[in-house]
Amino acid sequence: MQLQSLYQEVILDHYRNQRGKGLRGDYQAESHQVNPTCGDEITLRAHLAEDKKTILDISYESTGCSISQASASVLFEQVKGVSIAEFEKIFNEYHAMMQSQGKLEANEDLIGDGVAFIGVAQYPARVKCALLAWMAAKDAIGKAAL
Amino acid sequence: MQLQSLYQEVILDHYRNQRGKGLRGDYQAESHQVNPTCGDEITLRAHLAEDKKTILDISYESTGCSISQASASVLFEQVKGVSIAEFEKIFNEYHAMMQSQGKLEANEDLIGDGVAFIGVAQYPARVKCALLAWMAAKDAIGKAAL
Amino acid sequence: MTLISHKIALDVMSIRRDFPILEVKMRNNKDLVYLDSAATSQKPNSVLQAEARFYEQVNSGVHRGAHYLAELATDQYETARAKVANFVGAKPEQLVITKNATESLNLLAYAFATQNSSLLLKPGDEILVTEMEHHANLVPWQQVAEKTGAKLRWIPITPAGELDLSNISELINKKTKVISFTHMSNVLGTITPVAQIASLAKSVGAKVFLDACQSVPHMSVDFATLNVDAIVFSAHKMLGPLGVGMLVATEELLDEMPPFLTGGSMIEMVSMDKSTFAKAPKKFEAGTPNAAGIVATAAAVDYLNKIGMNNIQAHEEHLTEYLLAGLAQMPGVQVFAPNLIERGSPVSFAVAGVHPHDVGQVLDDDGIAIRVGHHCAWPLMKKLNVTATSRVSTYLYNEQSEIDAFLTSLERVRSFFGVK
Amino acid sequence: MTLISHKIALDVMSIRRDFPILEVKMRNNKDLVYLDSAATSQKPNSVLQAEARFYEQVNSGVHRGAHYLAELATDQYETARAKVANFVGAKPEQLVITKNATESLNLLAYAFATQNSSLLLKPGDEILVTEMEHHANLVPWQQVAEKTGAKLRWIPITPAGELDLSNISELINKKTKVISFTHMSNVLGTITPVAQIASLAKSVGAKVFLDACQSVPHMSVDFATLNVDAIVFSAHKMLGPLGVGMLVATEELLDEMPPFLTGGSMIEMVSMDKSTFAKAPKKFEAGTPNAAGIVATAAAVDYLNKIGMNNIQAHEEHLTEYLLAGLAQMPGVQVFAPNLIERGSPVSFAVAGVHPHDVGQVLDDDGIAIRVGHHCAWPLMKKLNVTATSRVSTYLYNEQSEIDAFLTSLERVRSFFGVK
Ligand SMILES: Cc1ncc(COP(=O)(O)O)c(C=O)c1O
Ligand SMILES: Cc1ncc(COP(=O)(O)O)c(C=O)c1O
Repeated sequence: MQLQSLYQEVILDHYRNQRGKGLRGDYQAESHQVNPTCGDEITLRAHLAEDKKTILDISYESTGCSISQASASVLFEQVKGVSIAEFEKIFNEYHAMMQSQGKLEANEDLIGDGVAFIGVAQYPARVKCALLAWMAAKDAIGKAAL
Repeated sequence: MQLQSLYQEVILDHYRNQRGKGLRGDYQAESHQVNPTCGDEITLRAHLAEDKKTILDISYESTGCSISQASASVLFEQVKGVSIAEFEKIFNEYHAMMQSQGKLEANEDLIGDGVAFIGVAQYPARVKCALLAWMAAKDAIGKAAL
Repeated sequence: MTLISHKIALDVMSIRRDFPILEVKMRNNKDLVYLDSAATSQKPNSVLQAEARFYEQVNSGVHRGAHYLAELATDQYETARAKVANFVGAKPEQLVITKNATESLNLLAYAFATQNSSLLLKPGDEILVTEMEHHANLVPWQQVAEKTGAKLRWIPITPAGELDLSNISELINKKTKVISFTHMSNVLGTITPVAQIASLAKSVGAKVFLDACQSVPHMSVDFATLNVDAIVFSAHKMLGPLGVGMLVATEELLDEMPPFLTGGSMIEMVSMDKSTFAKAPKKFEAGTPNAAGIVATAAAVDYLNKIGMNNIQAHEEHLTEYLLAGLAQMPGVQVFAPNLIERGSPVSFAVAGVHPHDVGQVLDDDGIAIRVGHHCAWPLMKKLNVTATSRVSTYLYNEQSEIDAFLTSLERVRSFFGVK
Repeated sequence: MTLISHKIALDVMSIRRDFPILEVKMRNNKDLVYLDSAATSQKPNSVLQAEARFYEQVNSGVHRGAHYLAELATDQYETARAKVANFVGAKPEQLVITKNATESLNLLAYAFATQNSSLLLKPGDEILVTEMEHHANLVPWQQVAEKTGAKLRWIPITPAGELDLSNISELINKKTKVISFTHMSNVLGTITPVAQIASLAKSVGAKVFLDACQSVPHMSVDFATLNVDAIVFSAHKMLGPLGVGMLVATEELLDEMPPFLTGGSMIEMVSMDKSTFAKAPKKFEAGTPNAAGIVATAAAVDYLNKIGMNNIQAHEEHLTEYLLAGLAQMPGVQVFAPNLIERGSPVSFAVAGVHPHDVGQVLDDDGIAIRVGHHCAWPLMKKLNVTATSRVSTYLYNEQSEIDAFLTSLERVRSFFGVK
């Protein structure tokens, strides 16, 4: 059944228990992203180490559907504590999977629970939901690293 | 054959020998009309009697196709010397025939050789040609009678 | 589930046979239940055939050629214009053909923001819209305000989603130059009090424009008696093709408005440094027109006339009543609906604890197409305190059993996401 | 009458079977000889079917809905955009879909005449066009000049109908901000020296726009190597449907241009007093788009690609050569033609003593559709010292025997009106 492949248990779990949610005071840059088709929003903060090489924290506040909420939670789990170089790899892997129309199996070592979003990639209208937080992260981390 | 019913001999004759052509100095009002689809033009002058009730002369200069040229010539013949009230009747008769898609037989006593234009009324794209001079006359006479 | 017994005025079964898309299978081979007609309607065969026939039999340059095909094409174009104009109680000369209602609204707005226009607004002038406008009837006026220094004001809405007219005599005042508002909300189905607003507008000399995108397809609209200066609507929401919009306006207004798009067919004379323009409606129809599109729109009008606008409206009223009753029995569902007896078919709602996107996804899995999102009415969403809603909208081809299917699927939404 | 022997590159007989209108009978039951493709082309079955199939299988709100139909429709819309962009050597993001080339040109022109635009012209700036522009590429620039105080200048043409470049280094100078000119004259078939003008334009920092309405349908055009900032063309002249125009532009230009039509689908965020806008191309596609139209345009591109643009061009070159040779032998006929080896298929001429309207009428009586009039190029007519011309224009479905039929009928014109 397609619906279960879209809404995998992992996704619903992240949706119900969002990891890392809430805006925290320590950060160097913030990004605000909107999905213009549905009005969903996220504000996301990137907190880097002093050498600007490691992501100490990602904090965020968001409203949106299960997919966008869950993907923010997964993002937090995968990205907190990694280097920026590592983040690029993770981001690219996740992004490529989301653009693949569900054809590209992604590397779980890189994106963790993110692999559960492969079903979402088969629904073009929902891809934006699954990318909203990730785009915000890319933007905020990019600005913080300047 | 349809072509002959469009280009009746009377029309071709008026086209080759245009009656009353040329702009004459005596006039009270002038009208300039253009057919925006083909660029044909006419400048037409109305010369009324002092009581503003009789059309003493219609003079005109024009470039255009056989239909527009011939219709100016017929207009001159029918309208020179008549009263404005009579002109209204003639105009309305000719105009109604041209709008009838060739269905309305017009009164020859009123529009003279104008009846030959009934074939033109079957060609919507040419109706404008057959009306150009007549619209100019209506405009110029209207202004002259003010 | 039969909540209301009602004699259906339309032979929906036979209507459905005219719409080939209703046979198409959705995901999982489910039947299509199309409940998104407020976004765009489906098209009957007669409309598709009219469009194809134009290309197969008469296609050529309208209003430019003098040959036989051009004559036939021009005749079909103008006959179609007359038919569509007549459908809304207007004269052919009052109907400008555009590409969609959005272009029609921009064409109107342009007249108030361009130099050399007698309608140009100045600082201090006021433009009045409402809080429930579609972006198409809001953003162009924001642009006019920005360009001219005029002030954009709006009629607020009540919590129930009706226009709040408590302050209307202040909102419509001597500075008001334009009032542009929706005839029927595409989100809530609210029908607005046109007569009242139009007469107040006339008393202060303001121009009044009606966004009739949702009304013209679903009820009988008569421009001649509406007492407004212009209405706009789109063919694609009334069984017609994409790519055709309408602006119907009084001759006085059309005369006063400057041309918008310029180029071929809208001119009187052109020289290198100067041009003069044709009379309306041609003045506003620059370039090669979508003649096949308006001919197909006329076929849509024929279809609607054959069924009868009053029958269509009665049918939708029944479906809407049935739908509202069904939703009222559903726990955790909040309906955003005006307290009006006469209302349109769009119905917006929220399911507590489930985002509209997720609502729509489950319904979609059952072959049911509804619209989720802000419906191009973002300010209204803010007012309703949501980011988005789910919306059901019906048309002449919908059956009561489709509402049942929708309600059943909505129960699945709640169980799928485990909300009570 | 066989003046030139030539191996025809196309299987015209089989191409003709794809175009249903070519079977239609004209006045007096005559066969149709369609020689007016520069006005609008005829459409093959595959294009009509693509348009109908959209409505029968996927019709729904593009880029707005989240349900299955909307997903399919959006996918078809964007796939079609990519295909059409690719056809002219552009990227999908560089293609803005409009209703016709006229709208595309107005959209470009608007950017130079609106406040808050970084491209806004000021008094003293210069806009350069040519004396042989279609009204669509002249009147919008006149409007820009009138609104901004910029000066409209033009490249004159030689008596033979080519661009007169003798003064070009003065015409293109530091004040020149926009150069907009035709790639191929719709009246004379003249192909203009794009590379030369574009490189002069770039040297002074002017933006260069090409009206490719007549070139894109008839020859291979590659935006990537043209060295211009934008090109415009219309689907209906390239076997596609009415109601679809294209603007192809560099991303830098699109980014710099302000939105033109505003409303739904082109926004990023909207509140009552302020809106922000999406990125191009969506920024320029307000309202419900003509998705069926662009999908049908993609089918037209498929058809053209299948035949091959080079083959089409070679075929038209042959027909044009044959036509010009025939006209040269006809007493009392004056051809308005550039002295160019590479030229397009529109051929204008005059018959001494017979007005073009009358020429066209006799031809029409024989089933032959040509265009008579000013061809929306009034200033060019003045330059040629005529009020109008007669124009023949061919396309891939025309046969040599149709040129013969035309020439025979032209003899009848002369005998009918008794000119020698
Ligand atoms: C050279 C040229 N430019 C512009 C146009 C305008 O195209 P459209 O009428 O499709 O907007 C045409 C055709 O009419 C043309 O031939
Ligand atoms: C109320 C209302 N106004 C305007 C529009 C815009 O119509 P279109 O997108 O056809 O231009 C719509 C539909 O999208 C609508 O529902």
